[in-house]
Amino acid sequence: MSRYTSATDADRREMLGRIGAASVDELFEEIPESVRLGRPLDLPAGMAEHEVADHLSRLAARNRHADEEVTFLGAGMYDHYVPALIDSIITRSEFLTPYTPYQPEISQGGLQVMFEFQTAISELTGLPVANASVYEGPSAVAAAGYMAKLETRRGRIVVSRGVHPHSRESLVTHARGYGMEVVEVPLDERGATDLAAVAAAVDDDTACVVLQQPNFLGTVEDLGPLVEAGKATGALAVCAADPIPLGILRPPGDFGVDICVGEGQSLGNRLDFGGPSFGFFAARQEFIRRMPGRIAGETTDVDGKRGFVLTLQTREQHIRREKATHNICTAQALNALAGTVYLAWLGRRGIVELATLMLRRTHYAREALGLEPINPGPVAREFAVRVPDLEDFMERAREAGINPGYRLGRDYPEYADGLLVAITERRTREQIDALAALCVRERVTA
Amino acid sequence: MSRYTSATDADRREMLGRIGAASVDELFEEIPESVRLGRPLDLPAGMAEHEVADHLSRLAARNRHADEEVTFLGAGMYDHYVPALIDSIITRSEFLTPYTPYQPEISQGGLQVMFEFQTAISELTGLPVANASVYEGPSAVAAAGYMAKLETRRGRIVVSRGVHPHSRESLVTHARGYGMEVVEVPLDERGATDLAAVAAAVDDDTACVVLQQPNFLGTVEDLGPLVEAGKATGALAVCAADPIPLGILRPPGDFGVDICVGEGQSLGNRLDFGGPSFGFFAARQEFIRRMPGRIAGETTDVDGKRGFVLTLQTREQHIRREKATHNICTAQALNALAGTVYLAWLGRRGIVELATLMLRRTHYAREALGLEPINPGPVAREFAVRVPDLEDFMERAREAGINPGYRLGRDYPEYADGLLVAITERRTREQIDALAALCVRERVTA
Amino acid sequence: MTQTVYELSVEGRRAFTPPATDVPEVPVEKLLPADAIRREPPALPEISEPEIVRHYNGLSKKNFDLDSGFYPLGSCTMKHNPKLHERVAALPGFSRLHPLQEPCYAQGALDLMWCLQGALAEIAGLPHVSLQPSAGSHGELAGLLLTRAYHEDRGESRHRVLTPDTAHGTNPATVTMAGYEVVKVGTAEDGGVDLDDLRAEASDDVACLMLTNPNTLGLFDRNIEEIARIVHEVGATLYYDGANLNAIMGRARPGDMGFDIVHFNLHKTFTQPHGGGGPGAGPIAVSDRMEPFLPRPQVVRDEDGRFDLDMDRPRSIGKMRGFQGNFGVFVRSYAYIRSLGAEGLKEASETAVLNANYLKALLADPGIAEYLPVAYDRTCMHEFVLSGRGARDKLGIKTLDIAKRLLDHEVHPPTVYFPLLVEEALMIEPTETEPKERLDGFADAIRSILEEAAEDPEIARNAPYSTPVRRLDEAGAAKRPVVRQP
Amino acid sequence: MTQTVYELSVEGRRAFTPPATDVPEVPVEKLLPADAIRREPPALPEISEPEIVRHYNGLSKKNFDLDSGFYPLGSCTMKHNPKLHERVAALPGFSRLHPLQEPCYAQGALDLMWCLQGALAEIAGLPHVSLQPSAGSHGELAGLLLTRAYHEDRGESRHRVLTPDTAHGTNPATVTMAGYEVVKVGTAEDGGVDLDDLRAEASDDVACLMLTNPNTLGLFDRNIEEIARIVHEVGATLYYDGANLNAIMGRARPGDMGFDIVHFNLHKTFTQPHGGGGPGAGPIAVSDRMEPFLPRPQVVRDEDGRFDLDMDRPRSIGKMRGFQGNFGVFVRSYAYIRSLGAEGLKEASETAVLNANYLKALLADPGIAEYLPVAYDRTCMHEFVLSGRGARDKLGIKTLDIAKRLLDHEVHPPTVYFPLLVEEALMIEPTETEPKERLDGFADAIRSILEEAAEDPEIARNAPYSTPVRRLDEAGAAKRPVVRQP
Ligand SMILES: Cc1ncc(COP(=O)(O)O)c(C=O)c1O
Ligand SMILES: Cc1ncc(COP(=O)(O)O)c(C=O)c1O
Repeated sequence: MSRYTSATDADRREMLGRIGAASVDELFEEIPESVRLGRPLDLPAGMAEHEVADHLSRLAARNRHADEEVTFLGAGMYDHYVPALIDSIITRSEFLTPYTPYQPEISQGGLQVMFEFQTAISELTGLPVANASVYEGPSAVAAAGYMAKLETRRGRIVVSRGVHPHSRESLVTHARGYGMEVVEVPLDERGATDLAAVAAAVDDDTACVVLQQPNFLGTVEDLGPLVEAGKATGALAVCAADPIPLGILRPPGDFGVDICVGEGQSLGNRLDFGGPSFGFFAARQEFIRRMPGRIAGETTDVDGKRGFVLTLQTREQHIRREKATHNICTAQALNALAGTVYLAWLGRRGIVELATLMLRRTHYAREALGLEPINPGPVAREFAVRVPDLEDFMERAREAGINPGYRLGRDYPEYADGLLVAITERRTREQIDALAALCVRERVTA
Repeated sequence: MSRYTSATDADRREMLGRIGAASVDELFEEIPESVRLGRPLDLPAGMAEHEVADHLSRLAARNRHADEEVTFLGAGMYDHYVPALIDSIITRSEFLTPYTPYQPEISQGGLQVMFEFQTAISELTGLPVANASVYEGPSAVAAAGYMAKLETRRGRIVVSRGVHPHSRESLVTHARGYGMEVVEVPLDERGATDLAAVAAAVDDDTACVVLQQPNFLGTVEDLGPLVEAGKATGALAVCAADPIPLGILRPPGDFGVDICVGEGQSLGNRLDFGGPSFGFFAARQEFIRRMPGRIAGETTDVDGKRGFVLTLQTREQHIRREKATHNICTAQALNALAGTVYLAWLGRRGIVELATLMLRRTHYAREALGLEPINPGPVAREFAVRVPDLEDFMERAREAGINPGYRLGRDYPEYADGLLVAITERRTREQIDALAALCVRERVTA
Repeated sequence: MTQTVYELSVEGRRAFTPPATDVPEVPVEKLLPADAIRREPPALPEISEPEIVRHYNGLSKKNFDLDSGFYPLGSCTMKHNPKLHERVAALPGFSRLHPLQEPCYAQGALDLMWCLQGALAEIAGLPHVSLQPSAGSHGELAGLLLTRAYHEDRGESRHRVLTPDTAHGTNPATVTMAGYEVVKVGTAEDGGVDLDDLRAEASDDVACLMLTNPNTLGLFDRNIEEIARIVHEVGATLYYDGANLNAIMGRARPGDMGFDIVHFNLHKTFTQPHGGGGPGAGPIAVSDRMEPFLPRPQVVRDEDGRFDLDMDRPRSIGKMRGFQGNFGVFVRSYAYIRSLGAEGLKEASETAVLNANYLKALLADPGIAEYLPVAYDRTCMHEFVLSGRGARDKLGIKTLDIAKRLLDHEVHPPTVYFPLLVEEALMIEPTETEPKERLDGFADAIRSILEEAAEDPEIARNAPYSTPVRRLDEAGAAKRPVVRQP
Repeated sequence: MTQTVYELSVEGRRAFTPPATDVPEVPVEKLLPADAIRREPPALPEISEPEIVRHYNGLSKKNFDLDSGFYPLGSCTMKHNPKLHERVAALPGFSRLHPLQEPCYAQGALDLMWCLQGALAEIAGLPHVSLQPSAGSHGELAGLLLTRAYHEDRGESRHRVLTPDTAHGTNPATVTMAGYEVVKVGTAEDGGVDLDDLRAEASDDVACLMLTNPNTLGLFDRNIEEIARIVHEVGATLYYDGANLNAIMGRARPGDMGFDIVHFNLHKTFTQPHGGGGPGAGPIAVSDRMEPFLPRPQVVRDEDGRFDLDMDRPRSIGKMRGFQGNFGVFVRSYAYIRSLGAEGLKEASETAVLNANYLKALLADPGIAEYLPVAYDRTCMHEFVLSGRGARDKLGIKTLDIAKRLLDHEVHPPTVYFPLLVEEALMIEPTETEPKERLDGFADAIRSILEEAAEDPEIARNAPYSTPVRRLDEAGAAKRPVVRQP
C-alpha cells in the first residue's frame, strides 16, 4: 500500500460492501474492454523515500549551479539573494497547499496577499490596476497583445527588437492563434529602439507597440518619445519592465504606457532552471474590466468586517467561458507571495539602495572590462560588449570558475561576438575585477 | 539600525520622552563607571544577510559530510534518513519558537506532543513512565545515577565497560559532583559484560548498576542474568538502550530494569556534528515523583474538555529549588518532537521492518568483511573487528570514498587495532560489499 | 481589525541591510538621464523582519489548507502533496541553476526532464511530450496552436472547435484565444457526449474536439472510440483535457482512446502543491503526426546519452514562454512518479475511484439523496456530481448555503455550480489520500446540515459563523473595485 | 474532541516504505538468542503521511508562538529568531556531519566553534570558553564542578554555595546536584545583594557565590565590585548566570565585574529558537585560573591555523556529555553574532533596555500602578517586576487571573510568581525586537483588564475564554497522573 493512501484491506472490503461491488475492478467496467491498458505501466518500480531523495540528489549533483561558479548570466533571470524569511513563509502548508480561493471566508490570507501584491506592482509600474499574477515574463507580453486586440479591435503589433527574444517569439506564437500580425522594429547603432522606425511602423491597424525597459541589451530606453510615437495612431503602449531597476527608474506609467508587464523571478524567487516564477500585469484604470486573470478586491462582510474577494470574475473563463478576457486559470500565487514578501523585506528605501548599488556596479563593470560596448548609452543592471575571441574567452572564464554572461549571437546574429553581462548584489567588485582581469588579453587585440 | 529591531529615531525620542531620560546612555548610568566597557566590542562588523549566508556556506563546504562519503561511523550517532515531513513540521513557527509551556491553555500543541513522546518511549523501553526529554544520551546516564542516589541513599555506581565511553565519563564527571564512587566492570573475551565481575562488584552501598543494550561494541547483552546479579544487593538496574533495535529486542523493562535511558539522535534527528538531539528517560511507576525534567499529564479543563499540563512540577527546580530531583530547565522539546513524528512515521510495523533489515545487513556485513571479530556474539546494528593494519586500511578506505568506522583504540587500549562498524537503512549491500573488497588484503594477513 | 502590510509600515523601519558599497558612489544623476530617474521611491512598506513574519504567519492562519482537513474540490484533485518534494526541489543543483546555463553543465536537469517526458508519454499512451506549457489552460492553447499548424501544414483552414457543454470554462476560453469559434456539443442521457449532436456538428470546418474523459460529471464516456472515429473521419484532432487523469492511471490511456493531444495538470494528478492558485505546469503529449509542431526547445538525447535543448525545429509553433518551463514543478512530479512507480500510480487511481464511489454511496442514503440526488446514477470515476435542487425546493437552502455551512464543519466545500448542466451542482472529488473516516465525516456533516435546515433554513442561509470573516459583499466589490492600497 | 496520534492509528496503515531487502532474509531467530527477541512490536501508531502531517499541523495551531505576537516572558528573552539561522543550520556541511568525523575533515565546523568561542569570550570579558554544556543549568553545573576541582586542586574542601533569594530555581537545584549546601543571601532595599548578609555568610567554607547581574528583579547591582571583593577575599569563585546578558552587551562585561565563570543561554541572548522547551546551549567562559579544569575536548588551533579537538586535558573535570555539544545551536548563534557585529549587539541591548523602561513608564500610569505597583522604583535594565498585590487587595483578582485574561488579548503573559521575593510578581521582559506599538498595545490590554475587573472581577477569575482549552485541572493531573496513552 503506497505511503500516501490510507485504504487498508479492511477499509476496501467495507467500502466495496457499501458500494455493492465485488471488487475494485468492477468499478472500472465503465471503461470499454478495448481501451483498457491490460498491462502494468512500463515505469521503474516505486522506491522508499530515502532512495528517491538519493536519486534526486545524484541528478542535482550533475548540474553546475550558481553557488559553484560566479555567474554574470542574466537575460531575463538573475542571481539575486532570496532572503530566508521567504522560505519559512512559502513552505507553510497554509500558503503552499490551498487551491485558488473560491471560498473567500476561509481564504482571507491568500486573498489579502493578492491585494498587497497588486499594490506593490502598481507602485513599481506607476499604473493603478494590477492583477494577482500571470505565468511569467514572455507569456505576459503575449497576454498584453491579446488585451490590445480586444481593446482596439485592430490587427497589428509593433514590437521592438530590444524586447527579450523569448517574449518576441511567445508573442508571435500566441498572435498566430489570436490572429494578429507582429512587426519588428530594429535597434539603432547605440543598442536602443530606433525611434524613427517606430514612428514609421505604426499605422491605423496597429493595436499596440511593445517596448522593454531596460531593453534586452540593458539599455535604459528613452521611453517618452518612443511611447508618444507608438501611440500616435491610437495603438496602446505596452512596456515589459525589470522590477528592481524600477526602484530608481521613472515608472512606465509616468510616460503614458497603457500596459506594463514583466518577469518577477528577481523578486525573491529561485532561478529553478527557468521556472516557476511569476509574471506581473498592470494597466490603466479604464482597462480594469479587460484584464486577464485573478484580481482581488477589498470589501466588507455582513458584520462590516474588512475582507477581500476575487472580483470582476465576469472577465474570467469560469464565468464568461468563450467570452473570457484570457483562458488563464491556475496562475503563480505562491511565487507572487514570495515577490510580495521580498518587496516588503526590501522596502521603500531598500529597493532604491539595491537598484542604486546595481547601477553603480554595472557602470563600474563596463569600465573595468574595457571592451567595446554594443550599447554605450545608460544601463541599469546589464550591458552588452563585443568580445573579439568569444569562444576562447568563455573557455578561460570557465576555467577561472566564472560564467561571464550570455552569448548574444544565439538570438542576435548582428552581435555574433556579443556578450551580455548581468549584475546583482551578489556580484561583488572583487568578482567583477576577476572578470575584468580575463579581458586584458581581449582588450589588447580590440 | 539592525534589521531585527523596530525602534526608529522618532520612536526612541518618544520613548525617552515618556521615560523622562535625555538619552539611552542615561539608562545605563546604573552601571558603575568602573565596570563600563567604554569601547566597542572587538568583533567583526555586522554583515548583510546574503554575506552571512555565503560565509556560513564557505565554512560548511570545509567539512566532509555524510552525503560526501559512505560512512560506517556510528558509536552513538547514526546516519539514518530523516523523513522530509519532519522538516516541514519542526520548522513551523508554532513548534520552533514558543518557550517551555508555562501557560497550558495556549500550549496544548506542545503539551500533547510531550504526552505522545512519553507514550512512544514507554512502548520502546517497556517501562510505564517516561519524561518529556533530557539533554542527550551520555548525560541521561549521569541523571540516572543521580536518581539512584536519591532513591537508595547509597554511594557507589557499578558501570559496565560496555557502556559508551562518553556516558561512562559523563557519569564520573557528574558523580564527582553528587558525591558517588564509580566502579567499572570489564567485558569478557566475547565483548559482552562480564557477569561474574558484576556479581562481584555490587555490594550494600551500590546505588545502581549501569548496562547498555546493545553495548558499545554492538553486542546484544544477555540482560536477564546481568540485571539479576546487579539487583542482588538492592541496587537499581539502569540500562542505556539504542531505540531502533528495540523494535525487535526485548525491552529492558521486561528484564526488571528500573531506569532505561538513551540517545534519541537516530529517531529523526540530524547528525549535526554531535547535537542538538535528545535523551530519553523512562522508569518504573514507583519512581515517577523522583524523575528529572518535564512530564506532561492528561487532564480536563473547566468545561470537561480534554487537555494536557506539565504535571508533578513539585519535582522540578522552578518549584522545589534546592530540593528538585534535577536542575534541568530547558531540555530538547523540538528534537523530541522530531523523534515523536519519526516514530509515528516508522510506525508499529515499520520499526520492526527497519530493525530487522539492520539486523540482517549487520550480520551480512560481518561475514562479508571476513575479519576477526572482537565480539563474535549476537549483534543488532554494529560490530567490532580487528583490522591488522588499521592505519593503512583507513587510508585506502578514504581514497575509495568510504569512512569505514570508529577506531576503538581511542577509548579501548585493549582493542588498539579494533574498528567499530555501524549499519543503517542507508548502508546498502553494494556499499557493504565495497567495504568488504577493501578487507581482502587484510584478510590474507589475518 | 486586519491591517495590510502597508498600514503596518512606519517610516525608518527596515528588514533589508544593503551590502557595503564596494564601488565608487557615483551620483545616480551622472549615470542616468534626468528624464529616466524616478522622483519618488515606490511606496513599498518599511517594516522589520520580525513584523513581516508575524504579518504573513497571521495571514496564513486565516487559510483553510490541504494539511488542515478534507478538501473535496471537484476537478481539482486535492490529493496530498508529499513533503519529500519540497526538500528535493530546494536542492541547489536544481533551485540555483540558471535557465541559460550551457546544457553540458545542466545534464542532471535535462536528464530529469527527459525521464519525466518518458513517464508522461507512457502514462498518456502518446509518444512525444513537451514540458513547456505553464498550466492546463496554457497546454490547451498549445494543443490548439498545434492543431492550427497541423491543418495549415496540410493546406487546410478550419474555423470551429467542438467542446461538450460540460467542458471546463478554460476550454471555450482557449478556443476563442486560439482564434477558433466555439461550438457546443450536447450531453446524452447517460452523461456522455450526445453522438447524434456530435455527428451533426462534425464537418471539415471543425479543427478539433476537446474532451475530458472521465468527463466533468465524473463519468467515463463509453463511446469514446466512436467519438474518436467521427472526429478523425472529418480530419479533426481529438484533444484530451487531462484534469481528470487521476481516475485512470494504469487502467486506461488517452492515446489508446484515439486522442492526438493530451495536457497534464502536474499540480492536480502529479502533486505539485496548488500554492493558493499556482504554480502549476501543463505539459502536453502528442501523437507522431503532431510531433513536428511541438514548441521549442525540446529536450533530446544523443546516442552517447548526452542531453541537449534542441531549438532547431523548423515546423515548431515556436516558444509559448521563456526558457524551458516550470522546472521546479517537474522535480516534484518526477519525485512522485519515482516514489510510487507503476504499481503505486495504479493503486492511487483505484483508491480515488473507490473513495468516490464509497462517498457517493454514503450520500445516496435516503435522508440525503432526497435533497441532494446524484446527477447521473452510474458508477462514477474519481468524482461525482449531486444536484442541490431537492434542498432548494424542499428545504429552501441553495447549494451556496450548503457550501457556506460546511465551512463551520471545518471541511472545504465541493466545487459548486459546475458543470452548468446540473442544477445547483455539487462536484465532489475525495482523491485517494483521504482515509475512510474523513469520507464518513463528510457524509455526516452533509446529513446534519440538511437535518438542521429542515428545522431552521436560516442557519445555513447566514452561514458561515466560525470563520475569520462571514459572507462578503462580492457585488459591492465589483461595483466600486478597490484593487490596491489607496 | 482532540485525539492523540495513537487514537488515530488504524491497523494496516503506514507512512514508511522499507527499502527492498538486498541481503539474505535470515530469520531473526537465527541471528538473536530467543530470550533477547521482543514478542510484541511496540504499540507505535499505524498512520499515513498525510494524516501525520494533518495531526501535527493541527496541534501546532493550538500553540501561541513568538511569530504570533508579543511574548514578554521575563528572564526568557523571547527575542526574534532570525529565519536565516534555520537555512544555514540545515546546510549539509553542518547537519550531515558525523560528530566523530576526523578533525581534518571537519575544519569548517571547528573553525566556527573556535570563532564563536572567541566572540563569547570578548562579550563576557573572560578569555577561555567551553561550548560543551547543553543548556544554562548544565552550564551552572559545569561551573560548580570547575569550582570544586579548583579548590580540591588547592587542597581545600568547601561545602557551601551562596545564592541570592531572587536567584532562578536552577541555581539552588544545581548547588545541591553539585554536592554543595545552599545558603541564601538576602536582598537589600534597593533590590541588590544585601552586603551585610553577604559579609555574614562569606567564609572559607564558601566555594562560590552565584549571581545574575542585572538580577531577576531587572536591576543592575551597583555594588558588584564590592561583592566580588568580599567573595574573592574568602577564596570563593564568583559565578555569573548569563540569562540576563541581553541587557548589557557592549555596555558591560561580567569578566570586568570580577566574575570567574559565566554561562551563556544561546537560546535566550543569541536567538537559538526555544523550540517549546529546547534545544538550547549553555557555553561557559572562565578566567585563567579556572581554565585547566574546563571539560574536554576543547577546540584548539595550531600555528598553521589547523583546528583540532584536544582531549589531552589532565586536570579537566572530564566530559559533561557526548561529543562536543549542540553544534547546530552554535551555527545559529554564530550567524547572529556575524549578522549584527559589535554595533548591532550593543544596539540590541540598548533597545531592550529602552523598551523595558518605556513599558515600565506606561505601566506606571496612575490607573495601573495603583493595582500593579513596580517592585523597585529604579531605572530597570532589560526587564522589570510589578507586584499584583494592589489588584489582589483592591480588585479581588490575583496575578494568575490577570495572566489568564491576557490570553484573550492574544499576547503571552509575563513570567508570574517569580522572583518569589515579590508578592504576586509579574516579571516583564519586552526585548529589543518588539515595535513600540506592541508595547503600547500591551499596556492598553493591562489597563482594560484592570478596568474590567473593577466592574466584574469574575470575568478575569474565569478567563481565558478564547483559547483551545480553558483553565485546566492541574491538581487532578498530579493526584492521578496519566502520563502516557493507556
Ligand atoms: C477540467 C479542467 N480543465 C482544465 C483546467 C485548467 O487547468 P489549469 O488551472 O491548470 O489552467 C481545470 C482547472 O481547474 C479543470 O478542472
Ligand atoms: C535567570 C535564569 N537562570 C538560569 C536559567 C536556566 O537556563 P536553561 O533553561 O537554559 O537551563 C533560566 C532559564 O529560564 C533563567 O531564566
